[in-house]
Amino acid sequence: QNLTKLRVSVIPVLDVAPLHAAIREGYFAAEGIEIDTSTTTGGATGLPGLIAGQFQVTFSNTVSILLGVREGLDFRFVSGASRGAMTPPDIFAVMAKKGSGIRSGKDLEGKRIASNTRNNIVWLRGMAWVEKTGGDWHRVTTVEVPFPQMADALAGGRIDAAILSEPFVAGALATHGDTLERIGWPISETAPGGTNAQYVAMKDELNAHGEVFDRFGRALHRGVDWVNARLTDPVLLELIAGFSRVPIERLRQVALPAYPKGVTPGELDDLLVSMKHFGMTGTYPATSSLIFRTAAV
Amino acid sequence: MRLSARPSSGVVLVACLLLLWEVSARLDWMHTPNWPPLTDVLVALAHDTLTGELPLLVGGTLWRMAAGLAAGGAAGVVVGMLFATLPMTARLFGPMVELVRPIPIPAVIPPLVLFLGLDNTMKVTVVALTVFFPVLTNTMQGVAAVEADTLAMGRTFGIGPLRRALRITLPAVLPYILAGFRVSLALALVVAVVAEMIAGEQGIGHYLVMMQFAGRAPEIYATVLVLAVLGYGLNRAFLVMEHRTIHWWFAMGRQADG
Amino acid sequence: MKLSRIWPGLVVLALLLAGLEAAVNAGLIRRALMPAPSAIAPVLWGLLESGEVLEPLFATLRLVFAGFAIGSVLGIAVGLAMGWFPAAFRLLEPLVELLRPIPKAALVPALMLFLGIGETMKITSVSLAVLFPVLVNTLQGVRGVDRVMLDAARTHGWGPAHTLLHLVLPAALPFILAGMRISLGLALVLAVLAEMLTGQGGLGFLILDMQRSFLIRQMYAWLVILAVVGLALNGLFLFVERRALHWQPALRP
Amino acid sequence: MDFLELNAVTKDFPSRSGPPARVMDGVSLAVRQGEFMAVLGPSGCGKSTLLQMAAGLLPVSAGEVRIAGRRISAPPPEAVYVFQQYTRSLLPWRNVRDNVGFAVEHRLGRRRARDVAEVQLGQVGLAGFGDHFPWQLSGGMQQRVAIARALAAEPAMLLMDEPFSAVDALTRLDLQALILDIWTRRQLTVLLVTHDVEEAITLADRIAVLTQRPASVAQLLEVGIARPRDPVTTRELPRFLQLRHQLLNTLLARHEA
Amino acid sequence: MDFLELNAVTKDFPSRSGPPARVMDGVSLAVRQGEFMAVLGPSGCGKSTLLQMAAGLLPVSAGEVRIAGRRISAPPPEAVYVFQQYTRSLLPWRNVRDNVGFAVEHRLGRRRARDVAEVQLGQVGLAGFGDHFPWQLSGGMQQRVAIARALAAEPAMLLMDEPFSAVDALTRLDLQALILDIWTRRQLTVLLVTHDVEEAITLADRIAVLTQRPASVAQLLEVGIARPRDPVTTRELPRFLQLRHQLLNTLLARHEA
Ligand SMILES: Nc1ncnc2c1ncn2[C@@H]1O[C@H](COP(=O)(O)OP(=O)(O)OP(=O)(O)O)[C@@H](O)[C@H]1O
Ligand SMILES: Nc1ncnc2c1ncn2[C@@H]1O[C@H](COP(=O)(O)OP(=O)(O)OP(=O)(O)O)[C@@H](O)[C@H]1O
Ligand SMILES: [Mg+2]
Ligand SMILES: [Mg+2]
Repeated sequence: QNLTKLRVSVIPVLDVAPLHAAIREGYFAAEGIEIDTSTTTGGATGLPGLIAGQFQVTFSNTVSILLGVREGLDFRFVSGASRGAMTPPDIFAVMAKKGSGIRSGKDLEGKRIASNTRNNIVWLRGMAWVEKTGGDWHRVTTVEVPFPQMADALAGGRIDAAILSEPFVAGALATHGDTLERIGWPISETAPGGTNAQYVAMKDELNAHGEVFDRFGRALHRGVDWVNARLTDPVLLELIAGFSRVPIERLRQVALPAYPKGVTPGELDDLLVSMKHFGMTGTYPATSSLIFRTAAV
Repeated sequence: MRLSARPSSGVVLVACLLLLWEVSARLDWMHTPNWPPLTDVLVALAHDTLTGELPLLVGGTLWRMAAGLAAGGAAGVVVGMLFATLPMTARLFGPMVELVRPIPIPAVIPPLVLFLGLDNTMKVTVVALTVFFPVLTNTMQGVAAVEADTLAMGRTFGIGPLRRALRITLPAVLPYILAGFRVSLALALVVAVVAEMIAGEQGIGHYLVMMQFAGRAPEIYATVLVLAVLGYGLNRAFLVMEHRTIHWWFAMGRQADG
Repeated sequence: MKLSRIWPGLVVLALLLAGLEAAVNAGLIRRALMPAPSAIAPVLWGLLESGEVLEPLFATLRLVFAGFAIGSVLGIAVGLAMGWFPAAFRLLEPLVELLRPIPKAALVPALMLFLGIGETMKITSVSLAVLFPVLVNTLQGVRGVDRVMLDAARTHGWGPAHTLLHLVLPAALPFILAGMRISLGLALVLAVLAEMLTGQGGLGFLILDMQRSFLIRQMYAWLVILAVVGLALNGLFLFVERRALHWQPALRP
Repeated sequence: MDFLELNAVTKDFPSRSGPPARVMDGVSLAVRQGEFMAVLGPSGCGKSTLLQMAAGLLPVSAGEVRIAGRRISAPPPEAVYVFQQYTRSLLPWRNVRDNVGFAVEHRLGRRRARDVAEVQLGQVGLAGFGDHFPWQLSGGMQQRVAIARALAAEPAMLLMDEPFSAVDALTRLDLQALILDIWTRRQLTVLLVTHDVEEAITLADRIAVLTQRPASVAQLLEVGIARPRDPVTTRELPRFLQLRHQLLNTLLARHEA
Repeated sequence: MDFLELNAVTKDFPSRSGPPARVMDGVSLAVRQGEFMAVLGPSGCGKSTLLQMAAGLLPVSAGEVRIAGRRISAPPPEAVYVFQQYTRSLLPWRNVRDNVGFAVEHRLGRRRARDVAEVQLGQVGLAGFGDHFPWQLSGGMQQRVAIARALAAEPAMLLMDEPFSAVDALTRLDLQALILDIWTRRQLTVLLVTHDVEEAITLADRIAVLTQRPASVAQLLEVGIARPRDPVTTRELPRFLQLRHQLLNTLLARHEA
């Protein structure tokens, strides 16, 4: 049997659980597809790799994708990947030192907040939270700190607050629980159920081999079903521990995202409003034109 | 430099520092789980070595490093000989080389990813690019240092230009070339790891970043240990190889540098 | 260098740019990956003209110079000590040999832990990258000081301190400066890398940030600036080196 | 019959600024077949330049060089040049045998070159040293290797540029005896450049003295001491002392001026 | 009165494998105040080793070295060593004046060292060359700088290790005359190591000939040629030729053996 090879760029985070589930459960093989994942540790190389033809599909946060689209790159959504929850706990959290008196965006004015990078979804949600809680985001200094170093930096007083994503939130609470606390839920407080990340492919590829991506979508979505059916089941955590290398005891404390199958113009439009508000201005094409049929569910 | 067999004061110092590491971590002086005791690090190291994961990753990294070293080194020698023997080529292409030389490798990786992707091609290229410049410089320096008398000697016996280049210039320049390689060796390892850290699911660099993401401090420091030992061993092995290849150079009393 | 010597190279460079331009215009290279030089040039000019280039440039340069200065001074001091005092050599040699080959980039997480994320961490990592080549070269230079020269100092009754300062140091200077020149390049690399890892400005951060935001023309513009900075630093150092080592055979007028 | 002829040879070196520097101005000199000629002259006058032109290693600016009647412009097969610094002319990565073989291996191949080398090493008293590397030998032995290599090429003429100046005084006496011996046995033509007046008188049939730059031939003396000459006792002969006195005074006067 | 005494001096060098190598075995030698003594001996016999021990640069393994009656173990202020390799003993980053000042600047400071240097440069015929760098001078001039430096320290004794072996034959005659002149004017004690038999006879009052390794004193000859001696004409005297013959035969015989 001749399998079609697809190379997919992923990040070792909770959001890609369905992809790994679909691989492990043989859903891709059943569709005649062999998936070769390439784990990179930031979206920074995933999307360029897609443009350069290294990957057929890339998992990336929505902000980065839309920034590429703004610059004229033909990314098309082929599947949804993750969304924030409607109510806490979120997959993101704003954290501060206990007893520092910092409770809101207002308190952070003139202070330093850490984000893993600027101009991505984590930062955007963080800034939205700052504004929502009464702060002027222009007056808050963003410092780039890699996720793994955030908890130490915060506990050491080198930054005043940090926007973390899971599983680093759980990690920070586990190791620095006595000194650090969560002060905000950036998604559910500013845009409940807001979009987080998607799978994209290049328009030309989709035009040429749309049928392959149909099969890809079907298999991936069976993976989504598999995961959604086991949100409280330890086997899901074992799966995640396997590909992310995060110790399973830590994963038990982690808040999981919602795993959607599709992408809606509405969620993208909402995000675009927010992006433009926070400085990522420019002209973006109509979001509905960006959604491939496999994501239109 | 020779590591003495007897436990010198230096070995004692290293041991003391390692002990300080262990104690400071056990007593949690740093108040963080990201400063694991040495023993935990060694356990993690042993575990991932026994599962075969680390050896495989290290092998991959070394392979890429070696390929880059070979490609970049060969290019450096050829271009260096060309630049040194045909001054016009140096004048034509020298400025281009000089403009590319100072660009820090981490800065080249993003655009290179665009052209070469994330896999071996890109990483080997990045390593080759790093190796190219020191070898080039040293080769040119070496060719310039070949005594005019030595070449004239070849001419007086009626030996043609190609044979002179192969039998006189090349062996005479070899010590310089090898010195360039030795400088490059350390850089090549660093750059291979950095490239793996930035892009692609490969090698020890990727393992390092994965473990950083997963918050596994012992594995992180295990990687640092592996790299230290690897670098040390590579340098050592190269020295031995160098002494074999150009024994005459050392016998003539020239000091090994670095 | 005289203009007559470099113009052939400049012509080649111009031809290369023209070729690139043509290749991009002919669609041989994707504009999304490599914009035409003519598209980068205005961006570059804009950065220069508006003075936007200055702040990140100075941030990076400050980092490079601070790290370079600290690393060099430390490297020279330790190298002199190890070369001149056998006890210091025995004490420090194994440590140096073990620390030297560790890729400094791999130490950044540990440095972040001990030194945080600010300037201190960045300067330290740059200093570390600078330290070892300077140290090793200094050591070699000291050990390579001609025995005859040392004996000459002894027969004329020089003491150890006077000899170290007025004989060993100048004699080792060519090696020390060679090490420093290598280190200057490494300092720039590490500065850029540190900025990429904990970006808050500087050229390294900008290049990565532009790439992440798909502002490819801007990225190349900053890359060109970086290359020129590297070239200028190296040129500056060569100039200083020539002055300091005017007595060396290769540099004699 | 003249074996080597320099006819009105002029040599200019291009200089960075200004007109080319004239180092040699219309020098004519003829060395007869089988003759041993020495060249003396103040430092920097152009002795090495002259020898290199005779060896075809350096082009003349005007005039011509003839060897065996043929006008030459590249190193001719008849003549081999022996360099002053043995450390630079021997290849340190080759053992002694292969260094000597180097002279002929491009013609005969490595195997046969080695056989030739062994024979030549015997002739210079180095049989059994073939496996040594040059830097394992004393300076005098190294210079012997260089001479063996030159002889391996079976030249009709040896051009030697201060071949003994880098060895100690005793070794120099040895090598002088060796050269005299080989010259007699092989009936070579020799042109020897030297700084050492005693050496020139001890070895040569005729001595050419060059003037300060631009060089021309100031004197051409017939030595006229019977052969064989012993390096030690020859120096006690009245003719030797007279020639020595004369040459030294000429040279020292020039030197001082 | 004996100014320098070596009493039963033995020197062993540690060797990597096996027992230490004995280079010198119970050598006793005394140089009188104001005397000019030359040391001859086959290559590698230990001449430099002997001189370095006399200069306090190398410790003795057994026996003792006395200078002006004092037993020494470090370089004594009375004696200065002049090195064979002028290129290596001068500091290339200092101009000639500061190279000569080198001898005294640690005692007098740079300013006054410069004044001393100017005077000494005049004495060796290099007045006006103070601003040059060593590599801008000819070999003979460089060796003069080294001599001026040694003289600047105002030593009672000069220890010279083949100081003229690296310069050409004519320059060597110049330097020999210079040393003789300074020796006469300053009433120095000189111990000179050389390879060159002629040089030893021309310069010295007495000549010590060392044996092959392990070195001991084979002969101690009185030269007995009247002073002042001219480097050119001295060599034509019968006594010179006789001594030369005798020394060469001794050395060559040893050398051959
Ligand atoms: N390539 C060159 N360019 C310019 N001038 C040169 C060059 N080669 C030699 N000369 C000059 O030509 C002159 C003669 O040089 P040459 O080496 O022949 O002298 P020499 O008589 O052999 O001296 P020595 O006795 O010191 O060996 C010197 O004054 C030298 O400066
Ligand atoms: N540091 C050392 N270790 C071991 N052997 C040494 C050392 N220094 C010198 N020797 C040996 O001691 C012997 C005497 O050396 P020295 O340099 O004194 O000889 P020399 O008579 O000055 O020779 P030359 O005439 O060649 O200058 C030599 O055989 C040499 O190999
Ligand atoms: Mg010459
Ligand atoms: Mg000696």
